[in-house]
Amino acid sequence: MKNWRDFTSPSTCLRASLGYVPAVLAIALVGYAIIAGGFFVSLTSFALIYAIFVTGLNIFMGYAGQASFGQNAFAAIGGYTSAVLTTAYNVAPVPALFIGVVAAVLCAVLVGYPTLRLKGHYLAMATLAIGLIVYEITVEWQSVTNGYMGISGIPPLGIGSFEAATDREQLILLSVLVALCMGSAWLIRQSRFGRALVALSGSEDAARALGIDVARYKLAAFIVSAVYAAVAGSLFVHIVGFVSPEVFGLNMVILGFTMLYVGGIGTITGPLVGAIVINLLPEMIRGLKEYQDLVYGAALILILIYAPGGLAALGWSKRRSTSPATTTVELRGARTQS
Amino acid sequence: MNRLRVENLTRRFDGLVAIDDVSFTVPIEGVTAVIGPNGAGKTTLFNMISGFLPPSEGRIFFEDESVTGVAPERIAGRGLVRTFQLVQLFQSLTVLENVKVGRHVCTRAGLVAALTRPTWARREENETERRARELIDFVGLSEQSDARASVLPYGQQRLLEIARALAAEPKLLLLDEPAAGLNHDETDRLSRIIRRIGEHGTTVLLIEHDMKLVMNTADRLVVLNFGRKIAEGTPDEVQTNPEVIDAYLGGVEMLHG
Amino acid sequence: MTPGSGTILETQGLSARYGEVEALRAVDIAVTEGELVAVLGPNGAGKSTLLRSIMGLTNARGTVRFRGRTLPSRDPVAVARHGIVLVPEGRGIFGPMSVAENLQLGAYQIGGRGVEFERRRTRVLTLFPRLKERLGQAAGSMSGGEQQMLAVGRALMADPQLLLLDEPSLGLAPRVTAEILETLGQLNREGLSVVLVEQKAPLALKLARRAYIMANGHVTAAVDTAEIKSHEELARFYLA
Amino acid sequence: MADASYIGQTLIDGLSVGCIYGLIGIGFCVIYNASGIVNFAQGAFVMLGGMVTFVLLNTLGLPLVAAGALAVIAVAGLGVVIERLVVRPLWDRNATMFVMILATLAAQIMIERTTQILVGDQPKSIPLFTDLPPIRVAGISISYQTIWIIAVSLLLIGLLALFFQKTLVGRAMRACSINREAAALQGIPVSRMLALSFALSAALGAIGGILLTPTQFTAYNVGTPFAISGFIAAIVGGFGRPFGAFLGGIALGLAQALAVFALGSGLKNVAALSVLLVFLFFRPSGILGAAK
Repeated sequence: MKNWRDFTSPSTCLRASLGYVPAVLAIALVGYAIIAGGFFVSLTSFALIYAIFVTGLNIFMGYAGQASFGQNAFAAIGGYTSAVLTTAYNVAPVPALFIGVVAAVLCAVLVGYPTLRLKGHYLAMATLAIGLIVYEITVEWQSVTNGYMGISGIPPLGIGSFEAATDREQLILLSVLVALCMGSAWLIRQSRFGRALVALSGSEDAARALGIDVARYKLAAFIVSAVYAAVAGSLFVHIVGFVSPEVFGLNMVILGFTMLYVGGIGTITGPLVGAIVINLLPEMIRGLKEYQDLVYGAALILILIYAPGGLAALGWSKRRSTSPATTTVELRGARTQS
Repeated sequence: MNRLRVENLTRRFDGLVAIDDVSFTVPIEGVTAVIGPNGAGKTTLFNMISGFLPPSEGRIFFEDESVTGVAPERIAGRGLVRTFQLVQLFQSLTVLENVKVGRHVCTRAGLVAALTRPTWARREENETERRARELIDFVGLSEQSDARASVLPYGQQRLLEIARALAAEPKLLLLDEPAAGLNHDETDRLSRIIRRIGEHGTTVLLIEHDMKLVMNTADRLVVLNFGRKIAEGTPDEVQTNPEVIDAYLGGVEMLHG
Repeated sequence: MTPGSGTILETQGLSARYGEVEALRAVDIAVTEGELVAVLGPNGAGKSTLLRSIMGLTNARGTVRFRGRTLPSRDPVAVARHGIVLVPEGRGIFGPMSVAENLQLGAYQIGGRGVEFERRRTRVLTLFPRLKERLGQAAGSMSGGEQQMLAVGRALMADPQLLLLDEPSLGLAPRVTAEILETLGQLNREGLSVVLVEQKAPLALKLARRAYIMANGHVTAAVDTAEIKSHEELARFYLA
Repeated sequence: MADASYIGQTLIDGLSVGCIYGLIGIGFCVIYNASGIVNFAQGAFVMLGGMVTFVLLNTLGLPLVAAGALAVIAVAGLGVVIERLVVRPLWDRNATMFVMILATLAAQIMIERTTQILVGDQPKSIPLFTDLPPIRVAGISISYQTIWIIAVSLLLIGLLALFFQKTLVGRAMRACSINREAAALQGIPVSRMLALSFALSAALGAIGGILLTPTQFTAYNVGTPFAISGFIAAIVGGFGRPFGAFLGGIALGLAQALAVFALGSGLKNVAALSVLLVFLFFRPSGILGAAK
């Protein structure tokens, strides 16, 4: 994370260190939940699952600068594959998870390949559509998904004879997985691959001029984000033991974006911080739960308007120059310079 | 052999001819500049050479191989790298990372290597880092190497963009108005850097308005006006060419006549 | 031909930047009522930015006063409603729309109809008879010169107090340019105040009595055009 | 067993729902042309058209015509509110398209939830405009509502064509879509045009919703599928071409009807997505080619 920041002045250095505070607090909270157990555990479990989901979104959006509004589809594919395979076909959770991931990847290729070479709103709408389609399939394909009733009796996660049956074991397992997922995201960000993603989000033209196959890298990032979403979906059904179409609705997407913006888009720990804040807040404030989607929708809009870099970036990240004049000159440059 | 050969290149936009039957060659040695008044078609020419715009007619040869209609990223892979008129840095990357991205075509680690970090990939990354730091030194940005590109003053952004392009070890470097927006000192410095790039075996082709820079750095000039080539030659030859002066100032006969 | 006594337009400390590039650095100019002033200078000198900043199309700092009143910044619609019209570089005509529609939109502020509208339209079609033959044609299908005439004609439909022109000669053959500038001279003689930005100085110098020379975002000189006699003197500004 | 009249029936149904998709698609184009924004809250307007009409009918006991007209006005007003509160601030700061889409999507979710909280999540319906038995032509039964849908859609298309071709404001909106800066330089109030485009497209969506609700139903969450269908219609028609979008809507409606005919009704949105992907793959510029 260090080289993301500008360390030229002591004050930015101090503020950058302060940037670690939420992450440290988040990790401390997870630790506390593991030790204390009880009420915090299920809450923290959801937060951790969302952290994985949002980390995937972050790779596609925070790094590559693209947006997918259908990540819930991949979560649903992962979740339902796990649910169906483990309950109806007695497949073990881990292979089921892998099959779900493969299905999500295939779906991502099918949607991403034609749309990622086109202008952004095609991708946006195609991804939104895929979220809806998968939702409809989960409702309509009753013989497999049991429609609105959903599937229950999904076994807890386990490898071989070990089963993470207690809350605490599950939480420890999730913590390890979150660490793995975030570690992978960090490795990606530090690599040639990750740099190419951030580069194309900065300027597609410049990236192409330096030999980066932009369409291919976007597709790769889309697939990676789908993998994360599928893993999150699969973990979710194992932790809860139940799945229904509503679990992976459109509000999951909005929630994911809100977490990403609250935690800090493009950062490694942002998804974890955002997921924990957004999951804990409704529990802290009485009555918020019912209006949750409303509040988060409004919060997201306000953040987009007033803190486009995300709440975490408030105050210490230099904004990209998006002043009107810059855009004007770019327009003019495109049109009249020759 | 020459580095670049452009044959009868033409580009039309909705009936408007931006580049009209232009041919020229860029030799392997030295710095060649394309000059011409506003609207002469210089950037259109660059966009075609670098693959961002398909020509309507004509062909482009890079080291005697046709690159007409080849995608920009493939052209870059062959060793032809460009910069942009309005600096196009990767704003959220650091100075060092920007230059590292420039090494893209010289390296091959992908997603799997990123996650598994095999020895060869680590070695490759170390080499990338070393080369990137060298180039940052070369353009004099060592002190800012960990700063985000977006916080650099404009002059330094220009230099960074050039360092990033050099990281790809190009055989031919296309610079689109490198001095635009620079002050006199910065222009002087840039001109020295361009000379040194040219002396180190990289062919340089640049578009420029700043006459001072062109006269100081270019070995050869190609002059465009209304999309046509009206002159080419050494700076001295071109400077005294009446047609060139005319192109820059407009209808002289109207002043006198 | 005598210019009016008052100042119609005045800029003070007008500066603008595009990101990190300083395109306009503390520019002061003044235009007298009824005057035609040229702004000259090489490419990238900041001429277009000056006009755009006057219109409020940039994030410029500094003040622009129109007949003593400070114009709003960053609100081109409001500036246009003061009676200042810019014919932008590249003309900005509405290509897919007909010539007649383009002209009508120029008179948007008076509702695009009525006696006054007809009067203005007749005047524009008299000034540019070539447009009359092409009223129903898509504007984008006309030649560059005709498009430029339409752009000026459309600006005149707003009955401007002050006309700003950005490189009307760009991409045009000399004869067409001469025709357009001729009309411009006529309008100016009828009392219209004009600021003309040109890279091709001789054209502008023929019309203007006064010129500002710009380079690198600054006004480097304000000259009486009568003083620039030779080609060589001019060349100094450009190729030096 | 399927016979010719059954296919004919299917096509008529596809045509009528296609008209609605077309109206929504036009809504997308109108906003896109005025601002370059793709408004994902479009589906909420469709849902609200039916929903507000339902509420006005049942709480105030207004006649259908009055309730419908008020609903259209209210939804158009909401369109302007979204433009002012959500889109304009982002537009002023030159936000990226993704941010714009995300914000309008968040607005859509907020509208949905508010509706859910206010009227519950049970499906609602409004009475047929003309409650008479369907007309039978050559074995095909055509309901009066189908006739209403097609007739009103065609009327709206005609009015829109007149508006954009003949009125000064309509021409000014076209001018804004061609070159916003040049329009501003002529003193055309571009920001008001943006608000107007939201009002217009919200009204179109609402009318579509009102027309369709008697034959189907409306609930807080019906908007998004309609938005997607409308968007597909816009793409098939060549994004930014309002009348292309209408044709695209009809094409999509027919394709969907045939898919339902062949595969069963559960998969009609799957069919729509397939149409989208096929178009994106083979002809992203639409049937007629993209605008500009």
